Amino acid sequence: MLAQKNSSPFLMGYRLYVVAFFIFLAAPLISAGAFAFNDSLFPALPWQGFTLDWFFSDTEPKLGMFHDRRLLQGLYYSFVIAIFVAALSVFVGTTNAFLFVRGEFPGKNFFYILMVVPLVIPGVILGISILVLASDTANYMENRFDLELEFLRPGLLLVVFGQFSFITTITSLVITARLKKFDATMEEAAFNLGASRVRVLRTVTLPFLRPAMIAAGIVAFLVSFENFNTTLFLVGSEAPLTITMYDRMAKVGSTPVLNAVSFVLMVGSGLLALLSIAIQRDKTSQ
Amino acid sequence: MMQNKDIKRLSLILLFSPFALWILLLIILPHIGMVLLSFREKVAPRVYEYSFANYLDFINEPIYWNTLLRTGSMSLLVTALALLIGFPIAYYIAKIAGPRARGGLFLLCLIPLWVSDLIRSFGWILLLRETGVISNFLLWTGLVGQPVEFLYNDIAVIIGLVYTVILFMIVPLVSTLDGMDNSMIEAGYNLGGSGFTVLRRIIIPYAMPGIVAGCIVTFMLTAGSYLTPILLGGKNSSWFTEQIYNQFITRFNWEGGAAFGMLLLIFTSVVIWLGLKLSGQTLANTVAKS
Amino acid sequence: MKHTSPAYDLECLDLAKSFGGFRAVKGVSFEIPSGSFFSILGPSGCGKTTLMRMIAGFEDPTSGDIKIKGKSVLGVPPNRRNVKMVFQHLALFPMMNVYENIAYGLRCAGVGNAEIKRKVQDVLERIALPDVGEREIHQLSGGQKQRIAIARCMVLDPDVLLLDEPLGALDLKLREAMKIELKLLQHQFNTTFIYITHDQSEALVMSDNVAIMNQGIFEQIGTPQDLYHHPKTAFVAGFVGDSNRWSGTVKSADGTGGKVETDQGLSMSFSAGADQTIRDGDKVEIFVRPEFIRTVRASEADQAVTEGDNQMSGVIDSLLFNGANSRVLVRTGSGELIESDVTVTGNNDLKPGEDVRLIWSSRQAMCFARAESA
Amino acid sequence: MKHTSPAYDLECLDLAKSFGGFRAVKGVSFEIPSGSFFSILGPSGCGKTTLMRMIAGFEDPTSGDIKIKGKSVLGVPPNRRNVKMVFQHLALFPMMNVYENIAYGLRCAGVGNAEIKRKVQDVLERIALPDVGEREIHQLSGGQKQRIAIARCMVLDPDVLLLDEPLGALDLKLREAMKIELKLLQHQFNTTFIYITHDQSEALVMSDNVAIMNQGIFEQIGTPQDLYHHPKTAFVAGFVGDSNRWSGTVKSADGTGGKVETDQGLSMSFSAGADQTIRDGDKVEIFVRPEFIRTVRASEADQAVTEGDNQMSGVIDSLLFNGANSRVLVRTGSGELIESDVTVTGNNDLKPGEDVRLIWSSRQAMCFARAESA
Amino acid sequence: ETLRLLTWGSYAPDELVQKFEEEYPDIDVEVTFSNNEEMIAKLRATGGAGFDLAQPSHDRIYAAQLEYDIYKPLDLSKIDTGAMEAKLLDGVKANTTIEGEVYAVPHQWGTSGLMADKTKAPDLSSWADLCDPAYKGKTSMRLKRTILLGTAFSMGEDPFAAYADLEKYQGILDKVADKLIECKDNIKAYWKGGDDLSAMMLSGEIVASETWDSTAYKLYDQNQNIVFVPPKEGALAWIDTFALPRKGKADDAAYKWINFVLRPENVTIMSGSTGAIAAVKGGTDLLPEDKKAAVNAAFTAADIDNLKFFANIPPGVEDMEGKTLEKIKAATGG
Ligand SMILES: Nc1ncnc2c1ncn2[C@@H]1O[C@H](COP(=O)(O)OP(=O)(O)OP(=O)(O)O)[C@@H](O)[C@H]1O
Ligand SMILES: Nc1ncnc2c1ncn2[C@@H]1O[C@H](COP(=O)(O)OP(=O)(O)OP(=O)(O)O)[C@@H](O)[C@H]1O
Ligand SMILES: NCCCCN
Ligand SMILES: [Mg+2]
Ligand SMILES: [Mg+2]
Repeated sequence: MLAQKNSSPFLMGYRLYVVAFFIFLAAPLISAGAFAFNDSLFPALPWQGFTLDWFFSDTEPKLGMFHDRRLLQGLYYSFVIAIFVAALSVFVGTTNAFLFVRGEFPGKNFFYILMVVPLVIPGVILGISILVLASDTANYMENRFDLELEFLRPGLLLVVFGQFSFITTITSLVITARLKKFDATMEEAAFNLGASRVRVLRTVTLPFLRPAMIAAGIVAFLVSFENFNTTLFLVGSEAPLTITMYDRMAKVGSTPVLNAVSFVLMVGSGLLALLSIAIQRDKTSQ
Repeated sequence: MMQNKDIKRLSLILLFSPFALWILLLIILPHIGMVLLSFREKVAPRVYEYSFANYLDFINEPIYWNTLLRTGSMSLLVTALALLIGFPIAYYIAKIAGPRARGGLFLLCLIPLWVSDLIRSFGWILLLRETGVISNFLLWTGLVGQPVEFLYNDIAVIIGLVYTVILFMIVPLVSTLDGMDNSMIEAGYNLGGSGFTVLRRIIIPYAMPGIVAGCIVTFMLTAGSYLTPILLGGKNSSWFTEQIYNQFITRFNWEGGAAFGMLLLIFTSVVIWLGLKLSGQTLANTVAKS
Repeated sequence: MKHTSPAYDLECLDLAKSFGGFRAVKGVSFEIPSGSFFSILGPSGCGKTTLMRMIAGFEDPTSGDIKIKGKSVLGVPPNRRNVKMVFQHLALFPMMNVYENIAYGLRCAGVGNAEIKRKVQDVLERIALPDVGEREIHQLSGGQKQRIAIARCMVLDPDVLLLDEPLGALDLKLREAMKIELKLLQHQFNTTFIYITHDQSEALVMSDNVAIMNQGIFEQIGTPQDLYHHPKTAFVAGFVGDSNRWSGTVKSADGTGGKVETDQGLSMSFSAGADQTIRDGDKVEIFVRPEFIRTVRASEADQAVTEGDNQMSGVIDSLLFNGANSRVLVRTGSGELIESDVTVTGNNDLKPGEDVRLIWSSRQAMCFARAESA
Repeated sequence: MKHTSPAYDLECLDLAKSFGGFRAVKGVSFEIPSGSFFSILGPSGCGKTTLMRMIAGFEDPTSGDIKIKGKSVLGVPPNRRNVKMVFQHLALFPMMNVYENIAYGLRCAGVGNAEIKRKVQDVLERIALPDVGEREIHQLSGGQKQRIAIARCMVLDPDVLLLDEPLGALDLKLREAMKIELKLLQHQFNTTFIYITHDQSEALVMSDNVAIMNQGIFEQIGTPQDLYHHPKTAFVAGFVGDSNRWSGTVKSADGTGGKVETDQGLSMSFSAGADQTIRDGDKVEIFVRPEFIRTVRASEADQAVTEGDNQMSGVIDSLLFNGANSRVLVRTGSGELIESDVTVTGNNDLKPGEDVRLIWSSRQAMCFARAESA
Repeated sequence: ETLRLLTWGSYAPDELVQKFEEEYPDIDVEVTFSNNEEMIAKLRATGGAGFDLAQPSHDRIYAAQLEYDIYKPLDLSKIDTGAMEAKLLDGVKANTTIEGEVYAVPHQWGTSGLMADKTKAPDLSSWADLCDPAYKGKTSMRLKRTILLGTAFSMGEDPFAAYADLEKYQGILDKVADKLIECKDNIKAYWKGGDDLSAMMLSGEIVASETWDSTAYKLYDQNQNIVFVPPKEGALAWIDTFALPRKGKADDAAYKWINFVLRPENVTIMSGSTGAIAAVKGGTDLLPEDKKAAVNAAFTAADIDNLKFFANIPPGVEDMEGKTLEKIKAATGG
């Protein structure tokens, strides 16, 4: 291996580098999180002492995040959006996995690449293109038929579709990888033991895919939760948390309450990540 | 199970329709719409004509293509840095860390994903600004005599971008290196190769699909990023996505914005196509595998 | 052939299967008496799995018929056939524990919970693993998994159990042990087993009857000893057991025996293989098994009982010591290597470099007319 | 032990390796004469790979010394040792073609292009694959890959070639063929081979000398025949070759032989294993190989030459027909199964259910004092 | 019923929202923070749907309405126009009347000007002073149209007059662009929102900047040395308005909100949050005390007379300005 001797200076240096890297990774998050506890109106040095006001205080000017209606509302919308995106993208990801692992049809390779492409389209462009199509369609319907298709206007639904459009690639890849590992003889064995087609799917194939589906769902949830670029163009009046926070930062002025939100998000995502790891490490994938 | 060819057909169609709806309605049609829009020119309020004006605009205005080239070259730089910084980390995780440490380290790598771009940039601002943590720390140690500004320049943008995307470099690298049999590396040494030879002739060629996959995703994410360059960038740093945004939002010029969007897409696609050609890889065996 | 006698658990009638233009199975007929252990032995790619998958219902035959307990099952879907199958990699369900794996088929059949419990416990006892019900699959050893896979089928009381190279994934020592175990299990359950393998020792040790399959057809069906001692074709002679093999031309023959000269110029007497008629001038292939060749030191050859009517001189090239299965490679005058089994006891054994004489009986030199091929 | 004689390609002196608190190799000493084929045979996990990795330089010994051609190589990094290694899964480089795989080591050594071309072509010819240079690795068959892996090492002219279970990944028939091929290649190159395996037949057939390894130590080093016929420990007797094995107590003994009664109540005479002294009342283990037990019909037993001083009656439980390696399982009065090799010729063979008498000589009943364990 | 506000950050303080919801329990207020450009962009994308009340500045309504048809006319009878400062009301009406229909009424007004730390930049008085090498690396501005206009005034031009002749206006823009590109050297960073400007100013990273007056007032609270400086060319005055998006669905609630925030007791709360002056009679007097002090510290009566209200932006100007801004941003002056 590249580093043989456990004690060699090279390996020591290597370890230091790795440690430095992880400090690099953690630094901005720690600083974003730490200022949540600074007893100051501005998220900046100097340190004014420890406080939990930015979480729990219910009075201005130090309105804590748990009393800040707008942030809580943003959190709520983020949740709603993320849940829908996760559910939809896991569903389509699963059908895609079956389509590309099991299906035989002309142009399969081409379609497979098409499936991967959304992942590499810049998010801004995805957002814009969907916005343009939706608006044009809505305008056309309005002008032509005097039909107001409100769901085509910026709003929750378009945000969900916008995020779904590229997150589905991620879930498809995750679930496809798992399905590829599935030993198809397992299904034949189940048939052979007398199970019907539906039963085989329900008792053998889907349970095998479940860890991947859950993991994909969690990833989809996290990615949706933190998405900004695509959402920016599609958001209507119901702004998810990232947009709310951005508006707060760029248009109102940030207080450590944003740090408090960041802190809570980190804790939440961390727990979700741990959960997904625990699920991945299930008995069927040893 | 050949006896029910029809069932097979039917299930194929059922499986194909979600895929088709997704790709058609959310990817292909919007992009066609964008192409069409990009060929429209506003000649008067509420009056439009088909023309190449938006593209001509781009060609005639050095600001635009300079920004695009700048975005492209900075993205390449960020991609290269992410590879250089990330490869040793991926290697450590896949090959040197013990099996138990491996999972933990991998999890640590995913930490930046836990929060949004916005918070990450926010964190960097708190660290880098003239009155920020790093500057204060340096003052405190006495290494510098007065506050230093690290924010609002290209280096800050690059740091922020590398930070944001490095995860997408490390993940595919770890997964390809993980699949590499350790005995391959040992064989490389055993046959007389030095550390450098083994790296150059065995590890890197083996990891090539992962490297390319990581580079593609990294490059695309960088070129398409919006918040990080905006928030960390200085007075001279413009980013192409910012111009797209400006076209749409500040100038209400959807036609121009659509054209810019197409240009960004074409430009990045060409870069990636070149990259794939040069490395002899395909999209299917790189990104699709990660 | 009796077509409808219910004495047979399984009958295949002129069964054939083509994939596109490729004929994987080319018209195979056989029947298997109830409760017997039947093996299909053949080289990789000869069509064994395809045949088995047709019986299980996973492939539709291109032509021919399959009858189980006398009834044709063409058109019956796999989950309706009372033919169970043990897959090469076992295909146990990793997301269920042992109990649930075994109960699976019963649940599909709508058996009640109490009944399931009784049956599963019963079959677990019969495979001598009464306490593993609650274990997860990955907590089992290779041999235990094997037995669970069989139990999962047997609990359904199948008419026929199909096994497709079930030992292929096991390691050497375990494979040896499982051979004997499988045979015992089959006795236990007294169900018809159809066993696919390309390992001749598995087929020989376990089976009541073996079919030798080659390129989509059955070359010969018979008891293991039949196949070994009375092969009907050159393929069977070469595939079952080790052999020294020569090509040659018949010099003189009386139909069942005679003299032949090999292409390398060795001359020997032979007896015709089963059902073969050999004539003067025929191109033939001759097979002699190493264990039928005696190797004696040249110096002691004259004293030796020379019951063999074939003799040849040579020098020992190497001794492949393998305990009871040791063998010498003897280089003859014409430069060829002949394999011969020897017993090595540690006292006065043959050594490389010694001059020896090889002796074998013409009865052990099986001869087959060569198939004319390009 | 001679420590510095350059007649040895490899010497290991009291070599040990611990992983944390676990002692994987516990002080192993041996030397290997130039140009010989040396095998290390032992069960899984006994430390074989660890030992080999120390020789190759991938692990640092905890204590002891390794000398190659008389010079200690402690501290020499793996890429500086002239010891090449064939890995279990071969570790051919998939991103290079065959030519580049073989040329790799030469390029590392800075050999010129013309010279590389000559050498690669030469070694390809020696392994009888002159035309595969331009092929990609995945275009090769298993056996071809095997040979390329060896060629890749041999082209560097190593002092010692290490092979770690290189046949483990191959299928049965190919493994048989490669055994002989490997031995021939070693002759060809006349280089010292150290071969690791847990398959006794591989070790016995190919090696000049075999070391039997168990739990980090060498139990015995010797020629294959030595080990087979004169095992020094019960472990070696049990691990090398098949055996019937009993535990028992000595009833009467004169140090090198005597009478023993097994725990099941069988009584038999024995001779002590090599270097063993057996006393009255000792707890012992007795080993008798199936090929040394003669099985005769009870009806014919009296006429049979009764040279064996151990005899026992039983009934044939089953016949495991396997051509030349057939065996019967005989159930004795006390219910035990004893394995005995038989020859099955097709005429008048033994059949299950027949009463038989088992006969073996006390010289073949090897006896070892039992290691006292909980 | 939900009232969806599309407005500026801080134009809907929680305190007021809660008070409003208490008064009208069946109305929920949902607020989206935005700015002029985004308001138009959003409403354009929705065709005027998605929001019930928008608050663009008075100069940004006419062209947007002509081009994208995103607002609906107001029913002035439902608005308590009597409370409004007549001068501002008439001004806004004049600016936003299309085909006889009025599209907006004023809400708050304020100015854009300069801000300086008196102790470190005592002499700052003109837009052009931001480019004074004395403050090299210690000034900031927002790269938006305000600085273009301010710089044009400081160069002796009258950009508003040039709106009639876009070619001439382009000429002015070019000159301004050159000047600002040259000035880049002097700038530490362009601020983008109230937040980063505050941070830079409070921490002393910069000493002077172009600013919204409201931001300056807020900082005055924190540090009495930081004051709003009306440039000698005249501070640029804006009036944020109320306008109804064309497909708004809660017009009644919108009118209720308008009348609600015009009430004197609410005006004080609103101004306390926005830092701007309500367009009601005696708006300045209704400012909270601290803001009043800040305003008084900043403005003399002469300054107020010197205010330059943003003129209506004709179609096409935004595009020209946008391009100029891009040019400045992209130029490597520093
Ligand atoms: N679905 C299929 N489509 C096309 N050809 C097939 C298909 N299944 C099998 N074959 C071909 O039919 C032949 C017989 O295959 P089969 O799997 O029955 O061989 P086998 O005897 O089981 O071999 P093995 O011992 O390697 O498992 C092979 O040449 C194989 O390539
Ligand atoms: N790096 C290591 N750290 C800790 N324990 C190890 C390590 N490598 C090997 N071991 C332990 O040392 C013992 C010997 O391992 P080794 O690989 O040498 O066995 P082996 O004889 O080669 O077995 P096999 O035939 O299965 O390959 C095993 O119990 C193994 O678990
Ligand atoms: N129109 C300018 C608004 C300022 C927000 N504080
Ligand atoms: Mg098969
Ligand atoms: Mg090993």
